Amino acid sequence: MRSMTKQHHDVANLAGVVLAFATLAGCPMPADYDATEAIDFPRKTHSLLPPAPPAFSEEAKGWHLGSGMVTGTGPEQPIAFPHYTHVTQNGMECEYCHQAARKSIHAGVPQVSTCMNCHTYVGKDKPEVAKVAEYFAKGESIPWKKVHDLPDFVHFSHKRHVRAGVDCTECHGQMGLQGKDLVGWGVDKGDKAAHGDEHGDEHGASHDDTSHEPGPVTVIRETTMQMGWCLDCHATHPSIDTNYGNKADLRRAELKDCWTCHK
Amino acid sequence: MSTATTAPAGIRIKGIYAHLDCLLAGIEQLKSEGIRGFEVLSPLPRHEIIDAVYEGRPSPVRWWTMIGGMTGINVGFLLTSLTAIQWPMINPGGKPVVALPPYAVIMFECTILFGALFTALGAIVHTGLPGWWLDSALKDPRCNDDKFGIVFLRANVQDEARITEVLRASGAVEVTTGDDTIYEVPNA
Amino acid sequence: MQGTENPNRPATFGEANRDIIRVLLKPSMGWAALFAISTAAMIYGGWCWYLQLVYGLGVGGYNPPVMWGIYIVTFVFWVGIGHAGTLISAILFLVRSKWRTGVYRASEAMTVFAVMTALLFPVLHLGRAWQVYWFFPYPNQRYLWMNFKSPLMWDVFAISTYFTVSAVFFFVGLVPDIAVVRDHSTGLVKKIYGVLALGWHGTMRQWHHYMAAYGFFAALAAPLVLSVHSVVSWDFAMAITAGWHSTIFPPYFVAGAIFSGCAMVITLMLPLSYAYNWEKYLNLWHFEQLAKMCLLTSGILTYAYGTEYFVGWYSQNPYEWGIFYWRATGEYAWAFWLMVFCNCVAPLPWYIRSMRTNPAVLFIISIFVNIGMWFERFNIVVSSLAHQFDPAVWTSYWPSEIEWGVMIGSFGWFGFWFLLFLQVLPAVAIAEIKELIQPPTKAALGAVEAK
Amino acid sequence: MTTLNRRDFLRALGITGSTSALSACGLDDNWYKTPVESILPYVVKPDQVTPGTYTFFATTLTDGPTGRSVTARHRDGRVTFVSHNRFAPGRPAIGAAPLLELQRHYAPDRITGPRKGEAAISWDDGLAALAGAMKQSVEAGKKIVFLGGYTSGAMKLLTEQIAGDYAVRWEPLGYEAEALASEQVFGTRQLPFYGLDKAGYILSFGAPFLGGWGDADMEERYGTARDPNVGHRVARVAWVAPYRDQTGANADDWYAAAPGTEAGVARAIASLVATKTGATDVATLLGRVDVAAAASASGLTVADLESIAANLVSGEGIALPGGVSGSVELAAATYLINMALKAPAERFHLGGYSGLIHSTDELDEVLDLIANGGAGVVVVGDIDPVYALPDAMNVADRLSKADLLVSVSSQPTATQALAGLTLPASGPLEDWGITNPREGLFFLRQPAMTPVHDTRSLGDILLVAARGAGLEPAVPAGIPMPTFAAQDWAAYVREFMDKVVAGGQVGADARWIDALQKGVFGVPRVLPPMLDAAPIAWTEPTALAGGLILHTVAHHLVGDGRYADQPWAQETSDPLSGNLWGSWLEVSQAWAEAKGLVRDDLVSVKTPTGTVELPIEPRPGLRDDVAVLAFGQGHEGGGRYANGYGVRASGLFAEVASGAWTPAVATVTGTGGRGTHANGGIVTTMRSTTFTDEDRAFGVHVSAEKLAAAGDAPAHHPGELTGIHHLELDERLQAKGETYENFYLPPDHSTYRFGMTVDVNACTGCAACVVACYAENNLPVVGRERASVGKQMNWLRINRYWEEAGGHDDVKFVPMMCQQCGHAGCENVCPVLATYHNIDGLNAMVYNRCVGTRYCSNACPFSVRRFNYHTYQWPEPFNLMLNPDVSTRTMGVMEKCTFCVQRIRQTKSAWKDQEGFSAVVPDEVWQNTPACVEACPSRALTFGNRNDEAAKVTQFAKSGRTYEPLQELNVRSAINYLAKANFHDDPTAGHHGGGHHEAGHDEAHAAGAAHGHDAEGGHHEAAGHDEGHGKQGGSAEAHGAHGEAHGSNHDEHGSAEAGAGAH
Repeated sequence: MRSMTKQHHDVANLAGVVLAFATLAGCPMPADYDATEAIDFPRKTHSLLPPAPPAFSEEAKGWHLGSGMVTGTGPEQPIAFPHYTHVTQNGMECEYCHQAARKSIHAGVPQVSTCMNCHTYVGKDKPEVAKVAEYFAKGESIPWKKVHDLPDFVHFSHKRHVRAGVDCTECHGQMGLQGKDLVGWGVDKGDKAAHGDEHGDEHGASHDDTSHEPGPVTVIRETTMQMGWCLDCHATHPSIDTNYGNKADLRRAELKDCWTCHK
Repeated sequence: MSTATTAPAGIRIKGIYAHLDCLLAGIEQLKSEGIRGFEVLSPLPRHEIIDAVYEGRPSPVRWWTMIGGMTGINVGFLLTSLTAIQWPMINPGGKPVVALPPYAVIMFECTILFGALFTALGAIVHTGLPGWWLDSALKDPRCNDDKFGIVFLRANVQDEARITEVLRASGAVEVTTGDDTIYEVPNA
Repeated sequence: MQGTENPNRPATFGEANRDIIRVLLKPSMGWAALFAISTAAMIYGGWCWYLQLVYGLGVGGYNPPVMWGIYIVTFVFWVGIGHAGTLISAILFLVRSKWRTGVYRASEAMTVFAVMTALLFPVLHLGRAWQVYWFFPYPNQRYLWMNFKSPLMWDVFAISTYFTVSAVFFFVGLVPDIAVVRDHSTGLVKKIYGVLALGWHGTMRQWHHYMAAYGFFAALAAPLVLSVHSVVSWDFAMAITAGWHSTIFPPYFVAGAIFSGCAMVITLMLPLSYAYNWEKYLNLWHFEQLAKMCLLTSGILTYAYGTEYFVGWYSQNPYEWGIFYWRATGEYAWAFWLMVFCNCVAPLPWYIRSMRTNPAVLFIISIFVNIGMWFERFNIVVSSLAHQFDPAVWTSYWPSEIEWGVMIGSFGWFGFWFLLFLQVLPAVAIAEIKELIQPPTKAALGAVEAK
Repeated sequence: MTTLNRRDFLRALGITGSTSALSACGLDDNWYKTPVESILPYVVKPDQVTPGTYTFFATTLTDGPTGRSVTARHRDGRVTFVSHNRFAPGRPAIGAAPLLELQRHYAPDRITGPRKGEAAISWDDGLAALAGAMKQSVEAGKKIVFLGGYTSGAMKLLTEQIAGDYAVRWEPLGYEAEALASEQVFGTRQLPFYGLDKAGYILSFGAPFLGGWGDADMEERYGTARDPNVGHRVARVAWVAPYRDQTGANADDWYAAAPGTEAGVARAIASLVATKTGATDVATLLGRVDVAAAASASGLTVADLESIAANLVSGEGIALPGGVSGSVELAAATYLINMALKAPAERFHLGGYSGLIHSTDELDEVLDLIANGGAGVVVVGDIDPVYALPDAMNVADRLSKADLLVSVSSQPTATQALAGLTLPASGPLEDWGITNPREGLFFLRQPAMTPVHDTRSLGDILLVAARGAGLEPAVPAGIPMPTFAAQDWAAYVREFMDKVVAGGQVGADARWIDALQKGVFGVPRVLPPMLDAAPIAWTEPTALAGGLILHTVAHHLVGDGRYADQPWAQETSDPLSGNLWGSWLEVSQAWAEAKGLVRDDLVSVKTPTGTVELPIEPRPGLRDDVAVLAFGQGHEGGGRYANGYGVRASGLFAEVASGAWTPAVATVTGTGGRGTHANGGIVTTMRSTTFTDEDRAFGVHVSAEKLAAAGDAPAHHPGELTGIHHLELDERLQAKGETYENFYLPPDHSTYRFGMTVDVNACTGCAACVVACYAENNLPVVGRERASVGKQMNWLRINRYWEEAGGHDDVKFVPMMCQQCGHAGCENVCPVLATYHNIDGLNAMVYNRCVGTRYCSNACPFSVRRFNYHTYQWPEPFNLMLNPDVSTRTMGVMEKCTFCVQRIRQTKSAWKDQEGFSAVVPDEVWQNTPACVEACPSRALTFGNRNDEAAKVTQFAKSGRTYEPLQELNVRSAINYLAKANFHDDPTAGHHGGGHHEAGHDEAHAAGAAHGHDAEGGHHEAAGHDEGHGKQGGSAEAHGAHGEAHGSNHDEHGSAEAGAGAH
């Protein structure tokens, strides 16, 4: 043992290599874990790498950086709807269109017939309004894109906030000023470029198809809508005192309960 | 380690010893002659040498340890308490928001961690490590092997003879002056 | 008792230098073979863990209520192993024990690598290992922090502190020795060691503060050693699970850790001493002291086992007594009796001097102790959970091949680092060995010449 | 491979502040980028629908005797839960079957459209083919045959109009023995109604009345009878059968009559009772009865029979017939017992299900007709005779002889596989209908959602076909009734209501709207029974012998096989054995010991007609010469969850004789192999160990001695066989958590401390709560492979503890879920605060914060936490059934019972809208909040706010039987259990003097606020009952408020996309 001979070295070395290969050969393979019950009891594997957004397809436009991550931008919408015209110029109330805001967890994107309440008569000549009319005539939904896409484990309720007296603008910003530059979209096609459409740039640049024109970004995110942002006023909002009076302290504590949003 | 006799421009003197008692004798003799400003090289920490050179003065590293430990215990307390106070309703297991017994563990660990890290920092500061820029006269591999050394980096020129004499007299096996040889370890 | 001095020492400082350094950077075929095995095991473990990450923890043998298995068993095992090094280097330093010198460097390395291995497991065993950064206090936009009341969080702090402190302590001890290696090497190797040695040249200024700092490290590390395994034991003792919830756990775990650690030192150093021909530095005198250490802690463990049973019986608490009774008679009785044999009975021959100075016996018993201590943790973790309070959910657990694979991988990971250490760093503390050598003096020389 | 740009990279590292929202996104798996989702608004929104809120529809799920009116919870186009309809009779509980029916609705293997053979065709073609075949059949003078399960109301009429006498209503484990016996004894083929709630002594000869037998409210009436908080007494249950099933396990007394002798025993008891009560008419019908011979043949003693008879008479008893293997003779004898008892009509009358019940012999005749070429078109409904009937009956061969075999089942079955034409009918949630589950009572069925697949209403199929074929109604149009001229099935149903049920057009619209809102109309009629029988030819009892006597019983949830494709039914543990996903042979422990076999050993079961191999389950509660095999498993032509699990029991039996599955004599031998029946490691039998469950106080049992010592021995209370009221709290259980010294202050619950009581005495082990939990909380089903090692995900489990007491093996069913501890073991140990104690006293679990250390599970003394080992997915369209208010969990996350926090928050939110922000929700509104409480038919579970002194849950928790499992751990659990009391005739009861009990009695009554109704009225008889029900009604009103709140203003729901793949 004191001084290993050359022979001993070889034997040990060989044994080591053999053992190493033997263990690797005996490895459980993914198939062992994948095959069982794939149809009856499907499972999803965890991806260690970020899922690759489809890079060179039409679908690529559909991928954006997660909601609440990037403010000042938003997805492209099928119709260049300007909040500015409706809210600021014509003085419409938010809840005229988003009529479920006081009743449901969703504020509600208006049914197409709500648009047609006015647009049967107003602005029929505008190309974007004509699109609305076309959807209505065909009986199809307008495929609006979600601007604020919270993670699935966040259970947010519009109703509770609206009824507590939180103003729409506190979270959504000055919606009435958004879409000012969209007024007249499509009338003089190509003159008006979408503003600040970041992912459009990202993916659009790599497109083979150079004919892709960025669609209208009608609504941008003005706030991050991240957890910390919510918490910033969840326990301090003045409406708590108004609504709860002498129970306000208790309510403030309650509002920091994780189960308020995560169930 | 005072440098009373050190002049702005000095001369290097280096004595190499093979024997510990000779080295100690040399140090004592130098000190008794009032010659200071030398550095001693040793391959091992011998308390006799440290005591001879530092004359019982303790290392200030201990202050670093104490400050580190005190920082740690406070960091431990503040970290646990302030983060808990931020969520006053989230009090698991019926414990109060700031519960000292469980936090004591964190405080203890932080004390040790900060104490150790501060000690390491203090040691580095006081030893002047990393010592890559040390004078080449101090970089004598023999003194990491089995020799001891007394090195004057900038001895007074008029003291040269006296120092050399003392070194030789105390039993140095080699005394060099103005030497800046790079030594290699024998039998490397 | 063979005396308080190593009977077989090198004669001069220079001899010590060369003896220790000569083995560095000269991989033998045997070393290469071991290294290959370790690396293969490490890769295999990594592969198994990858499968677990992708498919989920269901690839393990868990079933409620047994939600911890051999990952935690092996975790505690490695933390325990990690205790001997710091114990030997810090506590024995403080009590000026001389036999620590030969073994402390390698056992400290063992400590650092064992803790590195142990640190893997809290991550490895997570259901969502990719979220492990939530364990650490860092400011974040969610205003979320961790639960400092959780024993697991204490664990995070204790073990990362322990790792940091032992790693720093290890490195500090190494600096003068790396300087020696630097001096004995050339070229690029010299440069690398030169950087690692931090420009150490053995000046008194360096030694003075170094020794002060080293003392403080030892003083800080000593309570840390005792606290870390106490904290690990609280992982169990703080949960109200029967068989875990016991005040005896901290001393019991610390004793067990020292026991297993010292046995592991024997297991690792004994072959090393022969392979590197280091009779002068690591010899039976050292191993005898380690064996005595094991005997002491084995006695403590045996007492702790007895106490657990006595308290279980005396309390007539149906859960406590139920679990202890079942542990010794139920499905895992074999593991229990294996543990009792390995930890309480197997070391007994060491009471005979010839047994604790016989290399073969030392080695074999140390292996037994290692196995026994792994099974002790297995008994604590698995059997307590398998028979929890509610008899309707009593179940059994056996690890899956994935779990075995990850455990083998952890041994490979440890072996990888330890073998690497043996090749690149001096495995015996040269500077401290020199302290034990009678320093060369003129007086002694004169006396010899006078004869 | 895509390249990471800088931002992605930062995101991957999770080091920028803005990444944090998604860094918590392990749950939805969209780590780094999310696809843009669309919001599709309505073009024109229906008035009553607001996206994101609930709408409730009153409808009916099952037909036949078990027909049950429910409210379907609809949101965003899909039904995700069904609850009891509060306008229907019965206590507000739902049971398991309607929930299984809900899952059946979304079954992934449902037939998605019409088919000819295997080929998909259009509805027009399919209906034309059916109409053509009918026309041909009529022209050829052949019969049109309709084979279906028990149907009443409008569908019964329509099928009769089409097929006349050849509309056969038959079910494999049906009620034909009871119906035939009724014909024999009462002269009419009508099922009796058993008023268990009016009985003090319930004697069953094997009828599993707690396992789905009888009408839908049976278990609720039993719950009333057993609930000391409702009635003035607690009914005692006796069980005369060779084995105890789930129902039998709940019995206080078990008389293990030898197989084949039950009828003799029943007749002997009838004669003893008739002698006592002087019922000479019954005595005449019984003929000469040799009680001693009957007793000796059955292995019982004469004293046993006399004791039963005495209890029946003194305890206002009721007798129930046999189960699956009960013969007509046995059923007739039990009717005679009830007649001899002269039971008042509300306890026993003939107002049960009056729809026609055909016997297997009659089905056999029709099959013969088909085999002989006499049938042109055979339409098979939702029954599967090919699977369910013994092979010897050649059902498949005979059915194939029909000119056209049409299946209208939308579930794949063995019979459907033979069909030349498959026209899948819509499920009950998609359809119209009127059923008549009890004499005089009608339930309306209305669509609660649009059909999931391309299916059509069965009524529409038949109407279109009948019109196409130009059929004349086969029922004489003497009375007003709807005809084939009805515009569609909905119109037919409306017409049926106006013409047949209500008999006129007066106020029709208002009536219709009322029915749509309430789902219920008519009132149950009481038909006092009159003996109308020719002398009966009784057979003398002889015990079956010659091997193990194999009995079959309905599988506890799969039933007769109809729910075999429902994973909830398969994955919910069997109440007695804990087994799931398959079949097992239940044998006695002594038999297994004698054969040297242990649990899971494979045996081969050989009967004259077949052989199967399956694992055994030795358990208490079986005679040594009896083996039991559950019906309903072993499908071949069913869906993916039915095929290949277990064995088909019907293959082992010879012909079904006179309506009963006569036990078969089987030779059972061990094969030496080991099987698995996926018991998940569940321990069933806890007897004769040093450390029983009784020591551990999970299932606590109040012994007869304790009852006697409490002055409550049956002997002291004439007319009352049990006496649970006066029970003093067991001193071992008296130490409440609050009395312990605490290092820390108790948690502060300012407004609510939600809690529950679980009455172990009431729990029957039916597992409805488990199924409801699966439905409400999106629990994944993991399948046999993983469930067999205990990896199923049920948040709520039912522990069963066998214990020997007074010479009997008694079982205690103890539902165990998260105890919402005040000082929880799990909360301390979570390193990332994913679980904590919230202000309402709930043990919160935040899934998206969990990292999966599983430490909480280890630290939970109740072992109720469940871990997501994988990211389970739901095969389409199961995903539509997911509750959007509850996050679906992904791999590596711990989960557990939350007392349905989503419902709690909805209730709070609704109350805020109604009463103002600071209003405290009252107890009545809370009572039905968690899904398990809503489902529990026997009302073992009570939920409420324990901070409210007046709340039911607080009062119940102060009962003399209260205990907290593991309360010495001082975890301050929010759930109190109420101990089980088994009422045996205690041999020691006679030793107790009667002196002290009176005082205790009165005191208990005075102090007994917990015994709500008692405190008011002392002992009352039926009148007191009514009063009690009035009270109940009062709280039902409050439920109404609650329900309204549910209906109109719901909030705190998750976003619609919360359920994975909800869209």
